[in-house]
Amino acid sequence: MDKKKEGGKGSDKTKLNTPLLDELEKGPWPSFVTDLKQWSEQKPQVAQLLNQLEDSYENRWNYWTGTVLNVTGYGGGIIARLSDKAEEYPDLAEFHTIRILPPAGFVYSTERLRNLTEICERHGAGILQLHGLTGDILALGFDNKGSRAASEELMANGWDLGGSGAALRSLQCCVGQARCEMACFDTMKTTRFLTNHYISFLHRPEFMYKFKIKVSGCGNDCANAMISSDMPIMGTWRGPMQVDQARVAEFIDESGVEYLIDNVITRCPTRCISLKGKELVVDNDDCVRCMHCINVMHKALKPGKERGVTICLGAKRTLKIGDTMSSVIVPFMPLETEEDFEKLTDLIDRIWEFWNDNAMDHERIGEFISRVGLGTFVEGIGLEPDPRMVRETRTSPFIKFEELAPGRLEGEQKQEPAVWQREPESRE
Amino acid sequence: MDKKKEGGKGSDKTKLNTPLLDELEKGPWPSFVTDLKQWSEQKPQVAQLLNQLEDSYENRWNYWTGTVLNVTGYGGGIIARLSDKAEEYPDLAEFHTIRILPPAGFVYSTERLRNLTEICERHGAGILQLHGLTGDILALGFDNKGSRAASEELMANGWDLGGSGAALRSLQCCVGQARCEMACFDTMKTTRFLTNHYISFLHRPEFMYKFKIKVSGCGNDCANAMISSDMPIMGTWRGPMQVDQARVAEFIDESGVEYLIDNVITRCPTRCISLKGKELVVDNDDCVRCMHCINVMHKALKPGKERGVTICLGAKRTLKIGDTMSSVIVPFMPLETEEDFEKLTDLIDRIWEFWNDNAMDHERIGEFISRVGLGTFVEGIGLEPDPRMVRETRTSPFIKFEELAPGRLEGEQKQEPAVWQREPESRE
Amino acid sequence: MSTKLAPRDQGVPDHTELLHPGMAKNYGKWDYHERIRPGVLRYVAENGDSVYTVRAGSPRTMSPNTIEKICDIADRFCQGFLRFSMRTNVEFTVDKEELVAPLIEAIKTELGFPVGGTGPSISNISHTQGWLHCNLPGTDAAGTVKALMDDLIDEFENERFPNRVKITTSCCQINCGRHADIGIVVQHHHPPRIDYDNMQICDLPKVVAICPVAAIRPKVVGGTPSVEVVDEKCMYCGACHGQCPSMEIRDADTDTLSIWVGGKGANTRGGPSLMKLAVWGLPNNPPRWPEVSDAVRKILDAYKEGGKDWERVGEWIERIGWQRFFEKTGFTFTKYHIEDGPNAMWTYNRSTQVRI
Amino acid sequence: MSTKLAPRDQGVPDHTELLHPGMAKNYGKWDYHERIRPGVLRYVAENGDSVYTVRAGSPRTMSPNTIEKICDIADRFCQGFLRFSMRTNVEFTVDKEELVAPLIEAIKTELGFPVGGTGPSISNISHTQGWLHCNLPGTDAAGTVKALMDDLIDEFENERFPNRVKITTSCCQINCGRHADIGIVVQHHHPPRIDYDNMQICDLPKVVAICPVAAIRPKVVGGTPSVEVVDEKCMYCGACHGQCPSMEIRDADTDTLSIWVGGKGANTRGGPSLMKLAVWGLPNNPPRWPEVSDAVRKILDAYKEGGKDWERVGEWIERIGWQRFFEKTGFTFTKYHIEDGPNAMWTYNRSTQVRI
Ligand code: SRM
Ligand code: SRM
Ligand code: SRM
Ligand code: SRM
Ligand code: SF4
Ligand code: SF4
Ligand code: SF4
Ligand code: SF4
Ligand code: SF4
Ligand code: SF4
Ligand code: SF4
Ligand code: SF4
Repeated sequence: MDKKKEGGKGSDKTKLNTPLLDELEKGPWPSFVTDLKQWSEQKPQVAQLLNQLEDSYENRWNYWTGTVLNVTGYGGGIIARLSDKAEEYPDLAEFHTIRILPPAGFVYSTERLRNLTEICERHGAGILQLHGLTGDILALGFDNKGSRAASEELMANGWDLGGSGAALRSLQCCVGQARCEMACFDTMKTTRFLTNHYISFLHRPEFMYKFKIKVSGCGNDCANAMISSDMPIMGTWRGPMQVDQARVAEFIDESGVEYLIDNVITRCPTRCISLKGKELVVDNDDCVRCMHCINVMHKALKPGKERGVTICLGAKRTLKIGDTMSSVIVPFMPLETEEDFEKLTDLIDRIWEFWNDNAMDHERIGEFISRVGLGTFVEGIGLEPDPRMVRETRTSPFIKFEELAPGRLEGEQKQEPAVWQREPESRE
Repeated sequence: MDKKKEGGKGSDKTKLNTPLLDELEKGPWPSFVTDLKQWSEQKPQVAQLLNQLEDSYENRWNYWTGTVLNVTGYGGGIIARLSDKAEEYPDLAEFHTIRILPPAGFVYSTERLRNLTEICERHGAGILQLHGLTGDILALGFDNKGSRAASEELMANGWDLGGSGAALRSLQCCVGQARCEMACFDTMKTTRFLTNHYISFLHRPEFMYKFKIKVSGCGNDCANAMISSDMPIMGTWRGPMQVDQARVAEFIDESGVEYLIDNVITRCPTRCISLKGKELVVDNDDCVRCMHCINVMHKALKPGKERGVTICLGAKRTLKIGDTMSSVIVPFMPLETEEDFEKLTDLIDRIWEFWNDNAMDHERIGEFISRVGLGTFVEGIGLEPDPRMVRETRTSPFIKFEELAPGRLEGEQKQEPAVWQREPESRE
Repeated sequence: MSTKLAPRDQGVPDHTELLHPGMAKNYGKWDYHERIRPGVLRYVAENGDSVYTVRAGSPRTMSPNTIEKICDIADRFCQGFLRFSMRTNVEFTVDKEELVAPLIEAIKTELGFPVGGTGPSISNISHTQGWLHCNLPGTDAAGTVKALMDDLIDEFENERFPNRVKITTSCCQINCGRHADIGIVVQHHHPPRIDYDNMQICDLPKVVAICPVAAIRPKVVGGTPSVEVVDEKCMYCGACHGQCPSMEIRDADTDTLSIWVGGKGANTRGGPSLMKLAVWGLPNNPPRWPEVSDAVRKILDAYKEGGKDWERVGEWIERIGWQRFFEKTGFTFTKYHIEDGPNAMWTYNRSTQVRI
Repeated sequence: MSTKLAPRDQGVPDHTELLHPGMAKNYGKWDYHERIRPGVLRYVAENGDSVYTVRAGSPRTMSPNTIEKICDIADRFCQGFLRFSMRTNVEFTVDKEELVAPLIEAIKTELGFPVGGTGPSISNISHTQGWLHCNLPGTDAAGTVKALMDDLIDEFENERFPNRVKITTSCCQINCGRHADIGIVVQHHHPPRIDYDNMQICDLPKVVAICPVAAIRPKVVGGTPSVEVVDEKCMYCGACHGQCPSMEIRDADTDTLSIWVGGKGANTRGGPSLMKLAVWGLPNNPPRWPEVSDAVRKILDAYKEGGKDWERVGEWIERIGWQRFFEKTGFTFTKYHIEDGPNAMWTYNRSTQVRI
């Protein structure tokens, strides 16, 4: 891949010339420009990349186009990039990204990381992004041939490609039990289990649209699941929180009662904490597992002993119907035994089935739920409605009770899904 | 009007026979059935009314139809009722309601109330409802002739008809300064002033749809303005709340500190109250005039001295786009001097003008604002946008900045009102 | 805009002439009030003057007989003045404390009205027209109120709740009864039936336009322009029925009642809120609607037991959570409790915060 | 559904083989952590074992040279293991406290990465592809992050805020950068221009269907089926540009940047929330976007000064009210700050509760 620029007219344009980008070499934060400029000494295509980027800076314009590229047997995982300036920068004519599945929790041995880097360097520009926002390892700068060769070799070395297109996307989880005392279940195991169990859905885009699963060990949501994934799997607990009163007393001695009142007691969303002398009493019936008090007093307080997950559905960013947020679909389930995991995959299977059977093209699950209504959706995936799925019950009095409205008119049709779909408010 | 039933076949149906309604004579709450049964001895049409009601109870069915009837020079104020059972109950053939404007605050002298009752009794069935939910005096049971005669005589006696149809509706206010120490302005004066100033709009339905104004002396909203009127005018104050520390101390002596903490300090929505010894300190910058602490300690606490109103817009019940709630349009304005009142009518004029010029038929102001957006609306009525109009700023990133988007394309049209109107989510 | 009064536009009577002298004298100069017993308020003016207001529950719909009795009492005790409250109660004002007891006696014996509705009690139910006089009702109004208040009169005459309890009823899906702590609402369960033989459509485009879900389509029937309803789209709201009497939304056999909770207009604490569905499918059962009384009782009992001082019904539920609300009332949470109207997404639980 | 692995579906590497031994040994058995200095966390296991994690800020986009340096340090200090955090920071774990100082020294001198990003600091900015590699960007990503972090590095290396501050950038209106305490977003101000000469529409119905406001209509242009945009309906979202490269939404001259505040995924206290508009119309000004740095600084200064411990940016604003937010930052509230998207009504102030 170390091919030199092959003639053409824009030949001098392939020589590094980046006065604007050079401005980004200044300042204390590590500079990707400096790094890539140095690297371009070994990889001439990187000089072209920087020059094209310089053009972008100058013209406030972008020069990439692209689609999803197929690797044999794969539908996703490679993001094609073709330069509009291929004449000037011939090595950018094909300059694809390979999305590589990261180890759960983004943990690496130097051996594996070197192995990865070496393969990417050999078949492409060798630039790595650790990690993409969905969690993939992003390896930049492969032409068509290089993409395929790199993919092959990566796979031969125990790596696998990530998701793209209308598929399950690469899962992402927080560091969890590997280091964090808050973790309510094994996020890494869950992530790896689900990735491998559903690997075929990751690779073959056959969903209505993309589906992201993110896994956080507790409500703090370090994996960014709640507002950026279709299905957040969130650690939580059942039963009483663990309170170590000796450590509570220590906390008070160190920080004072006032600090405790102002920062713990009055900040509990359901005001279910009280102080009796130096004892902290939690009304566990009313605790909603928000994690706040545990965060502040993480030595003294811990999640309860009976642990599990809350499963939500529906977040995505803003295109089309506006931002959607995730909402609770399973308030609590344990996630330890094989049966627990089977229950989880069973649930996911039902969710996907109902969604893929009924959604419209390009409709993510949050948009789908928004359209058909959570009630219909919950029924569609075979769950019992639970008041914990909602913040409050309905205010709109117009309801189609199936029980109370047996077809009165000849030929009355049941709508599938049976929902009230709103038409536009404007009736111009 | 005391005409007897005039033959016809259902003649015996006009004799009282109400076994089901008689069930409503039982029990301790005053019974309208007993009252009307007695009254039917003088007014035979009331016996027919009760019999028809009995039929309704028996068949769970209604027998009235109706439209709006016109009195010369008036477009509203009379609600026509025609019985489907006029053959059985001839006196119900025409059985209209006259909506009569109540004195502001629903205050009466017995002389005026007797005068009213007597007129209604002479020209109709004499049944009064004090008051309708919008605040009118409802007088039931007039035929066409009686309606006109009663209206004439009512007007001759200093009464006037209320609103109906696509018009300004009868205003309603709380008792306010006549009796209540919370009142931040003169609700009765305001109500009468606006009623008389706009009386023509009350009588002649020429709006896009109905418009209700309700007037409450403070945030407690005893006039039910916030969720049931298009334009709530709500008392409030600027500057510091009045705190009588001696009475605070008395309150503490009587009720205890714990009661004060649990019921006042921790219940303030912005937590801006604190207790220094027996002194209660309000951070007036953060007080949002919710009235709660004043309600609990109304001897010790009072609204501040500089008083005025907050004006909101947009509530209505649920038909079409679902319930709308009122939102702030003027955070604060005084309402005492003639100029203040002129500013108010000026504002109302502009609101009506923009609404009536741009709304669709049957579109109430809340629906209109929902469709065009509060930003556009505020601009349309010539007010400065104010962050207090919103709970939070926008989350949706798709904005049509007029300033930043000079027509780039040939023939680019400006939309009036310039808003992003959503189309249906479903695209089947 | 023209603001001049037209000849017949004479406006509203002058309230200043209709005020009890005690109220007129200290207008705008009140210092504080006291609830000296249920139904009786003492208002103290800055100058030390007092007036006493006695609140009596009325059936709203009254004959001249009853009004005459009211006037008679007001003449004897209240210098010929009286007022009505926002919830159709009659308020008698006297300026001497010793008049209170005989006034109450007169109200109870001569009028037969109960005294109460003040402070944290259940006040009179705001009701609508019903079968007595509206063109649209699926149930009665005055009757449901009477039946319910018979059951709740104890709570009208006492102040035993965490905060005031406001109840409303509505006799069709138009819902003239407003939002309240507890609201009783009729529900229809079928698309409107169109009576093609008796079409009275005055304004075809208006009828088509009124439907929120565009379920009404123009259609020529028997040669005349008319409309049809797309049943699958219709949400049974009855908006068309208000516009066109020939589109019958009601059904005596299938209409039901539902109960909604947590509405509030006061800006206190969390501010105004809309009421939300508690229980549905109650039978429309005249003359006394016992199932409705029953369900309302369940809510009130749970609220009375569990609510903290100053918590309105909705605030109590918000604090304990809907899950507990259903536990405590014994109602069942169903998929229909989940919003599917506009803004549905805002009602979902968009956090992992749950009581487990 | 089939769940069997296809031949090439080998799945993800086994993380249990990639854990630092100290992390592997006490997996799931941690007792508590301590922030012993900015950038350094001590994790104490139930059995008393400790590991120390040093967090270093990375530029995310790295050459093999840099990765080699990282690996080299991890080999020397961390038994050959390392991890990356959710915000693209590198985390080096050691099991002896005395290794911390030399490790930091190596990170700073050999790698040139700063150490910090823990606790109530500003961590690394989550960034997107930008001009470096995406097909849609209106601005750069790596460059804006670099410029901004140069300015904020002090706050990365110290823990001086009320709570953690998460910042994201997005380089087009698709907004791959997620919600955060502070989010920087590109904004377009025109409908897409259609390049009829170079139409590359693969799937016409898909292009028409993608538009949220139905502004795209099929149209035959020069004999071939193509599309047109109804300008008045278009809201410049660029969804079509993602589907069809020939519908150009960007404009080098008019695209601007805006800043959004108060997003949060954590379920703590009030739960997750979306970010809201703070200021708009900032110039898209490479190479260093000084106007953006400036505005971000204003927000951060006000938050640092006014926020209470544990309040995230959005919680601080909610407490002081938006009015004060605008006062304190000096930004102007405009009509564009008022939501007009779906659910707009929920963002209005639906009570009289105002600070006056
Ligand atoms: C690479 C990455 C940004 C990065 O630099 O980290 C990225 C890049 C693109 N995103 Fe993204 N998104 C990336 C994470 C996200 C996230 C964040 C997340 O996953 O947590 C979001 C917000 C959450 C969400 O899922 O909504 C995100 C929301 C989008 C959307 C908007 C979806 C929506 O319905 O609003 C699109 C467009 C679409 O789906 O139609 C999109 C589309 C794209 C495309 C494919 C543009 C396109 O349609 O052609 C970009 C490819 C760029 C490239 O050259 O690789 N990307 N995108 C991230 C994926 C890397 C990885 O696999 O690890
Ligand atoms: C009489 C009254 C009920 C009562 O017994 O007190 C009433 C009765 C009717 N209302 Fe109402 N509404 C009455 C107060 C209300 C209220 C409460 C209020 O004003 O505080 C509301 C809820 C607030 C609101 O304005 O939305 C109310 C919301 C409606 C609606 C629904 C509006 C909506 O857009 O959702 C309609 C139908 C409509 O406007 O299309 C309606 C329509 C009607 C009609 C005219 C039915 C019709 O369309 O033919 C009823 C006439 C009955 C009759 O025989 O008089 N009525 N209506 C109230 C008026 C009395 C008065 O003038 O004092
Ligand atoms: C007489 C009346 C005003 C009128 O012009 O008619 C009135 C009078 C008073 N109200 Fe009210 N309210 C009256 C209807 C209302 C309404 C509207 C309604 O009932 O339909 C509301 C709003 C309800 C809602 O939220 O939708 C109302 C919400 C309040 C509140 C707020 C309660 C809360 O905590 O949310 C207070 C404050 C309090 O309780 O201290 C209040 C307080 C008061 C006070 C204490 C004010 C005062 O100092 O005079 C009055 C004595 C009331 C008592 O019963 O103890 N009043 N009050 C109304 C009596 C109705 C009745 O007969 O029951
Ligand atoms: C390493 C990392 C997880 C990982 O698997 O990579 C992590 C690790 C920890 N997080 Fe986190 N969080 C990490 C990303 C996040 C994110 C997501 C993000 O940054 O994009 C969030 C959610 C942000 C949001 O709301 O959208 C996040 C929200 C929290 C919170 C909740 C803060 C709050 O009050 O809302 C806590 C609790 C706390 O601060 O005590 C927390 C606490 C912690 C603790 C104290 C947990 C523990 O006991 O180990 C960890 C030490 C952090 C420190 O910096 O002081 N972590 N944490 C991530 C470091 C990112 C970075 O390099 O800066
Ligand atoms: S989400 Fe919870 S378990 Fe996971 S790293 Fe963050 S604090 Fe720990
Ligand atoms: S975890 Fe949250 S809800 Fe539970 S007690 Fe602590 S602060 Fe309260
Ligand atoms: S709204 Fe306020 S001023 Fe009016 S009666 Fe109620 S408490 Fe008094
Ligand atoms: S009026 Fe409301 S906001 Fe103001 S101090 Fe009292 S309780 Fe707080
Ligand atoms: S709720 Fe319906 S039936 Fe009852 S008065 Fe109002 S419009 Fe008439
Ligand atoms: S009942 Fe409502 S939804 Fe059904 S056709 Fe009539 S207006 Fe439309
Ligand atoms: S935000 Fe837009 S330009 Fe940036 S990476 Fe995502 S899709 Fe590409
Ligand atoms: S920019 Fe958005 S709104 Fe405009 S045509 Fe494209 S998809 Fe439609």
